[in-house]
Amino acid sequence: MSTATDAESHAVHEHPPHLAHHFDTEEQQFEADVQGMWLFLATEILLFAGLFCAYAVYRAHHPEIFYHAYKQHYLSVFWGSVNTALLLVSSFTIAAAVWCAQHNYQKWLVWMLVATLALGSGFLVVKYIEYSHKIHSGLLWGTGFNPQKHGHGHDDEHNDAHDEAHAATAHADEHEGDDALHDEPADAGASADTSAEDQLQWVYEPGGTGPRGLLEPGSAIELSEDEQVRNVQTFFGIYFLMTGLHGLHVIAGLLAITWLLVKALKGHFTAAYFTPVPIVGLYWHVVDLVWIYLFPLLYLIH
Amino acid sequence: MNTLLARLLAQTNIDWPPVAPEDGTFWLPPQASTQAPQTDLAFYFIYWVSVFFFILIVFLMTVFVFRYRRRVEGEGPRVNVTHNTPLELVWTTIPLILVVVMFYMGFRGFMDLMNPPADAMDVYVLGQKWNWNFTYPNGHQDTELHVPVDTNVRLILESQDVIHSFYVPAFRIKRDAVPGRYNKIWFKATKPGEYLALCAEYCGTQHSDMLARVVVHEPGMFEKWLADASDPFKTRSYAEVGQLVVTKRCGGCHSIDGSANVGPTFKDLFGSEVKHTDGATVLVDEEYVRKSIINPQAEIVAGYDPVMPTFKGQLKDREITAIIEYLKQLAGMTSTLSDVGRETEEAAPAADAAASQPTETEKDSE
Amino acid sequence: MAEQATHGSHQHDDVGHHVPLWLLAAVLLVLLVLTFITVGSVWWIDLGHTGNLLMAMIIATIKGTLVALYFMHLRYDKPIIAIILIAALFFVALFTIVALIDTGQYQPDITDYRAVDPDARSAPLLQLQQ
Amino acid sequence: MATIPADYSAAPPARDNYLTHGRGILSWLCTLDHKRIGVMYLVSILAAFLLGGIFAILIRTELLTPEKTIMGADTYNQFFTLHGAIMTFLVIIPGIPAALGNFVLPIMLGAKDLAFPRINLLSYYLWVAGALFSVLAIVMGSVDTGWTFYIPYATDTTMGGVIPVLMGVFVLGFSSIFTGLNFIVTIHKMRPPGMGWFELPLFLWALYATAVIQILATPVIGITGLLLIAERVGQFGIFHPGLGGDPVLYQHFFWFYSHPAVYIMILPAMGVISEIISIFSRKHIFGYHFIAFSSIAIAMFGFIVWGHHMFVSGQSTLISVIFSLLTYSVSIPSAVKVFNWLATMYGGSISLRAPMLYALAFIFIFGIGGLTGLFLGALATDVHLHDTYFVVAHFHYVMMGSTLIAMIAGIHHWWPKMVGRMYNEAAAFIAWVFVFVGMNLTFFPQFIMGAHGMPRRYYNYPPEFENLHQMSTWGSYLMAVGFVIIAAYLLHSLFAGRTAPANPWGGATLEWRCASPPPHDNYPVTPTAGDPYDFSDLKYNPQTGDYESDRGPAAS
Repeated sequence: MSTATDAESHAVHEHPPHLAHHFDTEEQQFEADVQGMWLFLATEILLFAGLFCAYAVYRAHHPEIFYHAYKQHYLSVFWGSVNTALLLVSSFTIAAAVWCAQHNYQKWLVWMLVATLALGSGFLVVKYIEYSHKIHSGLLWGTGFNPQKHGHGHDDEHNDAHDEAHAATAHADEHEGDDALHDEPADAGASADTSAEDQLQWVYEPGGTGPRGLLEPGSAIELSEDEQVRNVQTFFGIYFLMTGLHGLHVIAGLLAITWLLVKALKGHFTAAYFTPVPIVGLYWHVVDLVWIYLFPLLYLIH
Repeated sequence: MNTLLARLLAQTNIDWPPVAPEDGTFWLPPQASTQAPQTDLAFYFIYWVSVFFFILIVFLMTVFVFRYRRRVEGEGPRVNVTHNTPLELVWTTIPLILVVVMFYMGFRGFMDLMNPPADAMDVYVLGQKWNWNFTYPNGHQDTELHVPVDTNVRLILESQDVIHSFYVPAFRIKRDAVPGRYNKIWFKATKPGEYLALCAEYCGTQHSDMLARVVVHEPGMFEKWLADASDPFKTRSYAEVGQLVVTKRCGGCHSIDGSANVGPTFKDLFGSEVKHTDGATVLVDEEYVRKSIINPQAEIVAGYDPVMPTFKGQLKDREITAIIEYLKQLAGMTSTLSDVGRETEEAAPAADAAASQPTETEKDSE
Repeated sequence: MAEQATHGSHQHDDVGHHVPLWLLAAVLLVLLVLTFITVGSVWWIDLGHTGNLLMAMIIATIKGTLVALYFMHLRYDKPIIAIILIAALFFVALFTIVALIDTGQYQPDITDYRAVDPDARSAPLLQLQQ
Repeated sequence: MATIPADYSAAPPARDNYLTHGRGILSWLCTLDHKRIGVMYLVSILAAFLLGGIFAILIRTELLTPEKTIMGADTYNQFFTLHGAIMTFLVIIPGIPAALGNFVLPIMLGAKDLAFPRINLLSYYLWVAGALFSVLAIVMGSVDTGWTFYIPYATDTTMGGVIPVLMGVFVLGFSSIFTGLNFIVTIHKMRPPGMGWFELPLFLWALYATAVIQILATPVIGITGLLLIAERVGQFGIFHPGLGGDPVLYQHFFWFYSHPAVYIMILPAMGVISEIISIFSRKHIFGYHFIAFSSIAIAMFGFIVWGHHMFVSGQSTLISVIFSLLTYSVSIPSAVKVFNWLATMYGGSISLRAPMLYALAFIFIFGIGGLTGLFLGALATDVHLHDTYFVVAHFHYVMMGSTLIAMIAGIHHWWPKMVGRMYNEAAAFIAWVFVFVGMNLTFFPQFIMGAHGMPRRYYNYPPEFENLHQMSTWGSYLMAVGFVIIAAYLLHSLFAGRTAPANPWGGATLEWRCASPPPHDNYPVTPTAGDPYDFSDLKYNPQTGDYESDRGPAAS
């Protein structure tokens, strides 16, 4: 796109404050910023593509794992729906924030950003509730998968399971290879289910030496013969990877919106210059877009 | 061409059969299987097409460089044509046709390779860190692949730890042994002789030593070899069988003459005291040798890496007993089981009793 | 793809398109209703496993397009932006479909391997028939 | 060689330019000027190239004899892994786009800078972070998995360096994404008046196609790295067979990025060669549209062929056949480009200056590299040749021989513009001979070894390949000498080189219309672009050694 103003009149033009020296018009700069952000969002979509592909491959070839996980009600549809609603509304509020910025309603802009922050944080709180429930019930990935009967009969260890929850949650959130956790990966999983010591703990052997790559079904809970589904840990491997990576992106989004809020409070955004608001808005919408697909795929497998 | 090849591929005395013995061509090893002619046909078709285009390009380039060289700085071009769409279409369609033919030649050979005939003899190939283990239809396990000539052989590949790749250059076959699944490939050897099988997928420290001897037998000789190999005790004493098994399976990491290697040397090992990484010193007796073969990772001798794979399920009890006898011989002790296959006194552990009656051995090898 | 932005240059032109607030609210409402339908379908509608998955994906795609078109101003932006999104989704689909086809084709090799009892391996096992 | 005017003054360029614009280390480390970021990238990439090259020389020395020559098996495995990882992720993927592209693209567009200067600096610091992670990996116990990190070896190896290298790859991925993102938006939004899509120089078409691949492919190596780290740290069991995972699925993930990545490497090289061939033949490029569209075609076809790396890995027969057919689609655009370059040289006025020498070497070596790819595309021959030295020779001919040689050609081509100095032509010719002969002597014997069944990554190889390995090692020493000579005379030219005129080669693209080295803001007034390959208005002035345009003074 070439500049419309010819060379001579440009020189005489007084340079608007927020226009970078290498751009000619504000329109050009805004469109460049939007296109640049969209390209970055394309990479975010492709980053999640890897996880959606892993989900598709393992659901296509081992559907019984996913139906078993649904039938056992490992994931609560209620909390999933609440999260979806939270993100949708937060998507609306940030779109409204863009509208307010464009119309110079600076007060409303601040309120909309605060609302988005609140809804986003609500999403994370619900995620925390879900994760601690998973960890408490021993529904973890890999060798950590040792489901106990849910709820009743386990109040006594509730406290230490709770402490484990923090360790495991931190683990789940920073599973992106924070090598600080490198030294005792298996313990975080194993110690989470203190009541499982007596059960036969399938010792994870590296390489194919495991029994043909098959993990024992959840031995702790009474399963009918046909429900003896093996390798259910794959479901939770994918669940924690997808929701964990998505959770990280929600946190990054909240930080960006907080930065917007601080600038908005300082009155940096006027009708003439408000570009950061739609840019962060676009990022937040993609985070919501990914959840729109995650929710039915993980929670509604009927 | 072959003399140049000979000088390039200098022959030195090696115990492994040469990957590329004399009678290959300049580019390719000898054709020793039905797959080889098809692969070589595709190879040489692509080769001559490439040579033609390469010489065309380089010739044109050199001619242009000298004919149109710039005599004085700033001189303009002799000709000023900038595009010619018909010419572009010509040098798009011609390569397109050629490459489709190349695809078809490669496709034909591959389809043949990927569909093993039904009557093929099945051999299970187990790749593990740094050696191959072949299981023959009658249950005999060996570190060498022996096949009859002109017979379809189907290899069912699996791996015990990481990805390996079974590659016999002379047969033009290669297939990965992936842990967690079976991969199949087949061949029909056409020329009796000894060939080399290599590991082509990187698998660690001794990836380059993960070799296997492939022996193609004359018609009728294979059955004789298999019978002998399945029951070595019939014609050999325990110590001799032990030597056979040790050279085949343990020679890669354990030397028998005292020289250093990946694992401790077997010379004078039996009956001596060894210190483990956890500080405990243990007498090397029959029980210790048996335990080290079945579950080596439990106790590692100090100063050595824990890389020994388990041989559980690959060595029968009699073979382990044979190894023990051979170790005794290496340590200068007289072997109590040196008589050949006859009734022996109860010196050997109980598990071995069942194996001593000759009639047992047939059932055992089922 | 050449989009020559020819427009008069004027001081303080307002950049970007204004999506009316009521339209945003309407889109939110539709999104919430669609979510309600998706969740509700778990109990009311049953089209079999693949049918339910297909329906859930269609609804999710509708919601996704709504968010992209109105919340992300895709409808009012230049076509290059839509091309970027569609290209990304195309390559996601390409990657997933090829991985699915390939894993589908060689899945028998894995199930055969898992069907074989490891302890029986020492005996000449020919459980693998074909 | 062409006659060179004698009366050049050796005085340094007096005017204020981007090198003298700011003083001190901070003016460099916090610069937003694309030219300085380009120079910093160039220096860093050449340093990483030196490190990777040292590993290469050590590997080749080890292979002089079959048994142990100078190092043990584990050290050898670590060295070829580090050689592979450093050369691909740190040198050759960012190579031409980040070092030369950053410097040249804005000037070629007559723009003052890239669309997002801050993101450009972030991209450089992400590259530095990636390099530090690689060094950290070496310190933390190194890595011996091969640059492909195949599972389950990458998850089971006890080497401590695997996770830092993977984090390095993740970070370098985003550095590559931000470079690509910057280029796409700049080419879309900041073209000068008079430059539509079909007046765009071919180097920019190549960078545009490369940027599209960088945006669409790099995230997948990002998620693959994350999953591999998760597999190692938390035993997630997505790829690990011991936990019900599928290692061949990992290979799909890895190669979905890594094959397009080889086109990220070769496309900018083709762009540089298109520029050089046209300028040094003083003839309009032949088949501009076909070369431009073949760049885009290579970018697109590059995404549908990754399966040819997995023909023997247990990939299904159906998908292998499809991938083999599609693989051949990629060879056609490359062939079209080579033929068009030859047609450009036909009837031109060819001057054998250093850039042109390397461009001719490129055509020769890329000819062999491209054609040997045909062997690996056919299914039957790939079964025999896969994971042998034939593959090693093929990708070194295409990466080392083509992309590296094109990068050297690009450095020689834009050296006067970057530093305002000319280098010694005679030394350049000598170095060219060393590099060209050394490269062929190193890698051609490997084709013969590979076809005879010599597998890759062998520390202790069958003894019959000893002579061929020794030829290859001597070739690598020759090449190393060649690179040392290049470094010598280029550094020498910094201090004692003749002052470079604005347009020493007579190029018609915009970057030759601004001064050498260009001022901080490139152009006081945005120039109007014309046909990038129309040399008719450029007359050579023997006194100044400059090509002056009779359409008015150069906009310096």
